[in-house]
Amino acid sequence: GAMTATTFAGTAAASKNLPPMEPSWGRQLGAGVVDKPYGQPSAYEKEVVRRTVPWLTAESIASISMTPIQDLKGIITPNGLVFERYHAGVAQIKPEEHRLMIHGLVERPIIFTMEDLMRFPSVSEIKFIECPANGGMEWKGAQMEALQFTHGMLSCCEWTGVPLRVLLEEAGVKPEGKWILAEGADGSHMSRSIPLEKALDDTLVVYAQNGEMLRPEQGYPLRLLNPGWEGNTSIKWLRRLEVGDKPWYHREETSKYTDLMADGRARKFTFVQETNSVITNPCPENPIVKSGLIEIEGMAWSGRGKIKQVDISFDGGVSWVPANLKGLVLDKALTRFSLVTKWDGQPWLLQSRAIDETGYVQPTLGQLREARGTNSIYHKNSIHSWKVEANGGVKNVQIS
Amino acid sequence: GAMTATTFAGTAAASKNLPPMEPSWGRQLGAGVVDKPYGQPSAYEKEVVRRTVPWLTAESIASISMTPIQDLKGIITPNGLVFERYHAGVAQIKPEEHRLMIHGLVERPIIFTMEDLMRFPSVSEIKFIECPANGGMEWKGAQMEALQFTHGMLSCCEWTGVPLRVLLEEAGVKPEGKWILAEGADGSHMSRSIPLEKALDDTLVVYAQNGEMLRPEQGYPLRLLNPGWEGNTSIKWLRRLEVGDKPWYHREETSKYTDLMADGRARKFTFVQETNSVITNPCPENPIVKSGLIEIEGMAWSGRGKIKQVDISFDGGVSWVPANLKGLVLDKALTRFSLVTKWDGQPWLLQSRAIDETGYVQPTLGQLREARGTNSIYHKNSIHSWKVEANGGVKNVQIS
Amino acid sequence: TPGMVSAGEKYGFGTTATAEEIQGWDIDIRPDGKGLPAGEGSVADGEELYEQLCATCHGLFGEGEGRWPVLAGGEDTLTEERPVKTVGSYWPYASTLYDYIRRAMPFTAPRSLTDDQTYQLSAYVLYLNEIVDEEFVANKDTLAAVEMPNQEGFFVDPRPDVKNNRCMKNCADPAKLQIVGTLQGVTPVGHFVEGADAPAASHQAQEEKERSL
Amino acid sequence: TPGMVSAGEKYGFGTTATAEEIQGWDIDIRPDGKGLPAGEGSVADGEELYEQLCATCHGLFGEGEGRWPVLAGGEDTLTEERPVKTVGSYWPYASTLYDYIRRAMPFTAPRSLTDDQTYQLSAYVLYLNEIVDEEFVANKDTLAAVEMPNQEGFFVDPRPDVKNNRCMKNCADPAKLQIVGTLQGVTPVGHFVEGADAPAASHQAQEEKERSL
Ligand code: HEC
Ligand code: HEC
Ligand SMILES: [Ca+2]
Ligand SMILES: [Ca+2]
Ligand SMILES: [Ca+2]
Ligand SMILES: [Ca+2]
Ligand SMILES: [Ca+2]
Ligand SMILES: [Ca+2]
Ligand SMILES: [Co+2]
Ligand SMILES: [Co+2]
Repeated sequence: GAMTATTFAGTAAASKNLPPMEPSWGRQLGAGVVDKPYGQPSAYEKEVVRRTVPWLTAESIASISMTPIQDLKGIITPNGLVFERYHAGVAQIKPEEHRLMIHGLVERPIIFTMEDLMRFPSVSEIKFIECPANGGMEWKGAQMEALQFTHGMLSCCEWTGVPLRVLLEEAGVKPEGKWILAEGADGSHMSRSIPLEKALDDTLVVYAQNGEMLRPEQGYPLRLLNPGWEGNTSIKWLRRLEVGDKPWYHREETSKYTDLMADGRARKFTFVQETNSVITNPCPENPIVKSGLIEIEGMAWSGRGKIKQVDISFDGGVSWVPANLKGLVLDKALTRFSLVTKWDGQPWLLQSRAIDETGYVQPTLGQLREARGTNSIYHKNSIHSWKVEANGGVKNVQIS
Repeated sequence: GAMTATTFAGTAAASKNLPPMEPSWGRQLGAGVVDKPYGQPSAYEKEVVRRTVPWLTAESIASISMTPIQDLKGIITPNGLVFERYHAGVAQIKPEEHRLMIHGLVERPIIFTMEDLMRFPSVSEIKFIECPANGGMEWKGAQMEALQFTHGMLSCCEWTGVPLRVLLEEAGVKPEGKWILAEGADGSHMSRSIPLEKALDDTLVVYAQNGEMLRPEQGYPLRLLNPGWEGNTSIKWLRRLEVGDKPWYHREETSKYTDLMADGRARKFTFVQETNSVITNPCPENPIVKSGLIEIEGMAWSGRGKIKQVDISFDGGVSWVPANLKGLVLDKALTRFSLVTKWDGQPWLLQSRAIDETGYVQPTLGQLREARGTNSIYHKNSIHSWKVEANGGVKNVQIS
Repeated sequence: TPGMVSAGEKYGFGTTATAEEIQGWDIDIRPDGKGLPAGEGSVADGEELYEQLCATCHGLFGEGEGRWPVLAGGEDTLTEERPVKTVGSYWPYASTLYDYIRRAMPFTAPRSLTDDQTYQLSAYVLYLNEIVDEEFVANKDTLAAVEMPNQEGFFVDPRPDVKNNRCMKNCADPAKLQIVGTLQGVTPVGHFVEGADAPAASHQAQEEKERSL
Repeated sequence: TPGMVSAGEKYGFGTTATAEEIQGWDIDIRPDGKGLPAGEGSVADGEELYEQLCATCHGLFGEGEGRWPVLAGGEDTLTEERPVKTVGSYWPYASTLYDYIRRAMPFTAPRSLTDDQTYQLSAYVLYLNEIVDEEFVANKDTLAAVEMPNQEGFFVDPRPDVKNNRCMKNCADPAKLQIVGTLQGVTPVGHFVEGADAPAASHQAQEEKERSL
């Protein structure tokens, strides 16, 4: 939880704010309504922020930050904490001057204003977005000492927009049209080729997240959303969609976001974020502070559909017990799992293993390495291990 | 939508940022990651804020503000925009020094720290919270010229916490226990009597909203949540729960939050927020800007369960057509409805009418007034009417 | 075995509250007098204290200054177009007065009054409402015994009380629809209506134009 | 009737894009040369421009300054423990180079190059990678005709490629489990580990300790 790392006892014992005393906040008035027309988290939650690992990139403008998933509850990521990935920093776009152009192999090329797009019937869907590099620093060995860095390139919001299918019908895709190039308006003009099949299936063109307009960090005023696919395909600050008969093989689908195998050949168009899961309590940031009953909790997700089952191992994968799914179990959304048990100082090798509705079982790291080597950077969705020590501390380890 | 009231055309036509030009934001770099460790909305969304109606209260510390529901999409209200209701302003509570005491008719009175509470298995549920005074300014006549003021005392979040049932089992309620007094830690020490039946049914003690810890405005670090019940029963800054054999008849359940009928007698313990709905597009803040196809959209909610159906009338209630529910349809949560139709300048008298899973049909204002007079202040859940004028402008009207 | 927790087992989180801890926070009062502390307060002492601590907002006679709450008067207005709901005209129990003053007043300094002061102020507000006479001394017995004028005025919520039908066609006579427009200029709409602005939402504009609440 | 919209009817929102509007934004290039503009650029001109605009970050020889991307070299490293993936060693198509420089480089001034300049720089980066010789002049025909060393190095995603079973008991030999701990001091954990702090996450610490990526 957000506050587990802080020591409560010390300060509290001496405090005038504990029963039977009347706390200071009960003896005074606070700020009135619209003191903050747009509200902020409590000053006591300053540690719940996005963080980056500086050495991952040359600098912060083409870089990534991670969501503090160790502090989050439920399945919604609040907008202020959604992870960031930029190739040219955050574009600051005037919404009145933003345009989406659809052209190429279409009957009628169209330019939409934001007002035009917001006139279409909207849909709202809760979907995760994950960077395919999530966990990628760990192909060769465990090197991230915190959950925020092992799994934090991951967020889940309620997104609102228009199915891309509707916009494509409006333009009229010609029979030769098979791929779509999506392009951003930021300085990187990030571009990805999307198969028409996906575009006609569940791709959305979205302008809102968690009820309000997109945050600048997430592509304000418009982005693509390819549910369940690697986050970089969900082009932010979306300005152009060109329909073509072949993929474009641009830099982000050749130089990057291809997966190098041990034999030196590379996989291309590795779109799907496969079934994954991680235990969020306990974790390095949330050590076990007291013996007794404990809820082992975590999140699971699959780019192929709904989570069907999550199992937990306490002994490094020798034996497994089924966990319970709790709350909403939605297609391509974070799903919470939970198992109440007892801890009395015994060391644990904690793992979670998710299974999705296609029957796919989250693999071991050994299985992934065997199939792909250790150079593929992306799509490391293997079972993750936490070592719980006798003092309740939790360490990131790899088990083989 | 968030931007419909702004004029796009003027500025845009002369701009260097439109195709075929390369917009300025495509020629430069933006801020890098963790430039804002906790993000903010775009500067272009300044108008999407909570607002109050100053004359409703003597001053802002015991007052209310409204959520800009005219600008929101989907069913989640972002935390920064959740409506506010204070009786002594926003308490600023140190979470380490906050305590929840459960006592009275229990086997073992307990004091919980936040850390204690967060050790219990958590549940996360998407539920609306509504002030029973929502729309209450309109019992005698239409006087609010904007959706934010007619229906904005309403929000919907994913809440995380512990079922109150679990905490009560921990303390062991004695057989005589029938009611619970919930009390806040703020300067008003807001208190309400809750029947044990509700407490054992679906009441939660929550510490998080939309993934992160509660906002100070919503009771940080702890609040009660009585799903579907009037918002004031969901005591914020919750510090005490006393189990008793009778209700307490405190100020907020006698002087306030009782409903005065035409005969001078008053209803007490009017907890449930009955089925309600309102059209959010178009509305006074979102006039129709162009002829052609339009999605009539809105939100419906019921304190008794799920929304089953919403109908729309274009002629002031003479005839009705079924709308479609869209997105998630959850128990005691906002539910979106939608109907695509055409507008070519004809005047409309737009209404929406929700029906919940109990079969309850949202009543007309006439029916409510006939049953209750016009002095009851609270629980005005009648069918709402918007007059769409030939120029697309939308006015709040009452039809009888 | 991990994952196996016996049903009905308690979590055992939290610490047992001591009698002393409970007593400091157990401030609530019930109509039957439960919760009323020892001590007492007279109308006369209450008058002095009220004028010192309360009158600036609630008025010398409980009539309310500006928009601050009215504490007295309003008898027989509950069926009128603008009911005046006060301690005297509306509140069912005197215990609520002690409870509320103790937990929330004076507004700017909640929980600052002694038990005796709270008795004094309760006595005086009752006196302002002509519910007790000037000799009245409030204590846990006398206050619990006070009968309020509107004690019988409340009944349990009977909702659902209105039954609408899901009529789809010819639900009303279009010729007979009465359409009443919005009272304009009382809500702040400057953020989307050109020309309209905040002044329209000021207390002054409201006093001239307000229809209800 | 309201609520009745014929199936397949178009919304008609938005305006038809003109050829001129499209042309300004249609910046993408494909491997078959589609999208390449008129104009040309030589290796020699490219060298001068590269040294002016690119070398500060990517190095005089494309070797990359500091942590900025390496643009040349890395031949035959794709099976090594630390593959060096560059234009020469990894990229399958030369068109991607023109496309990417045009849309994103130079980093601090994207979209500032002319078509000819982009040809010059594409030619030069290919030359740095020994894919073309110093006489090479890039234009829409010559660039599309360049064959890249690793053109055949890519194949379509075959996932799901790994099949785990839902084993519940005796899934491994507990005696043979190998547990490898975290490389410490390379991630910033100062926000929850006492004593640990940001320096551990600096580029310098990383250079000494980093294992991968
Ligand atoms: C600075 C202004 C102020 C002062 C001084 C003040 N009050 Fe109040 N009083 C209020 C406000 C504001 C409310 C309503 C608070 C709310 O609704 O949350 C209120 C409410 C009340 C009510 C409930 C009224 C009703 O009808 O529900 C009582 C009783 C009361 N005050 C008594 C007192 C007493 C006794 C004192 C002096 C010890 C006092 N007040 C001092 C502002 C004040
Ligand atoms: C201020 C530093 C800087 C300058 C100057 C610069 N670049 Fe880059 N370049 C970068 C960064 C940073 C990236 C990676 C961006 C990303 O991943 O989002 C990059 C990426 C590239 C790539 C892709 C490398 C790969 O393997 O994917 C090429 C090609 C390139 N630059 C060419 C150029 C050329 C040509 C110029 C001069 C016109 C230039 N760059 C000037 C910083 C710079
Ligand atoms: Ca923490
Ligand atoms: Ca607006
Ligand atoms: Ca009590
Ligand atoms: Ca009098
Ligand atoms: Ca093109
Ligand atoms: Ca060379
Ligand atoms: Co991939
Ligand atoms: Co009520």
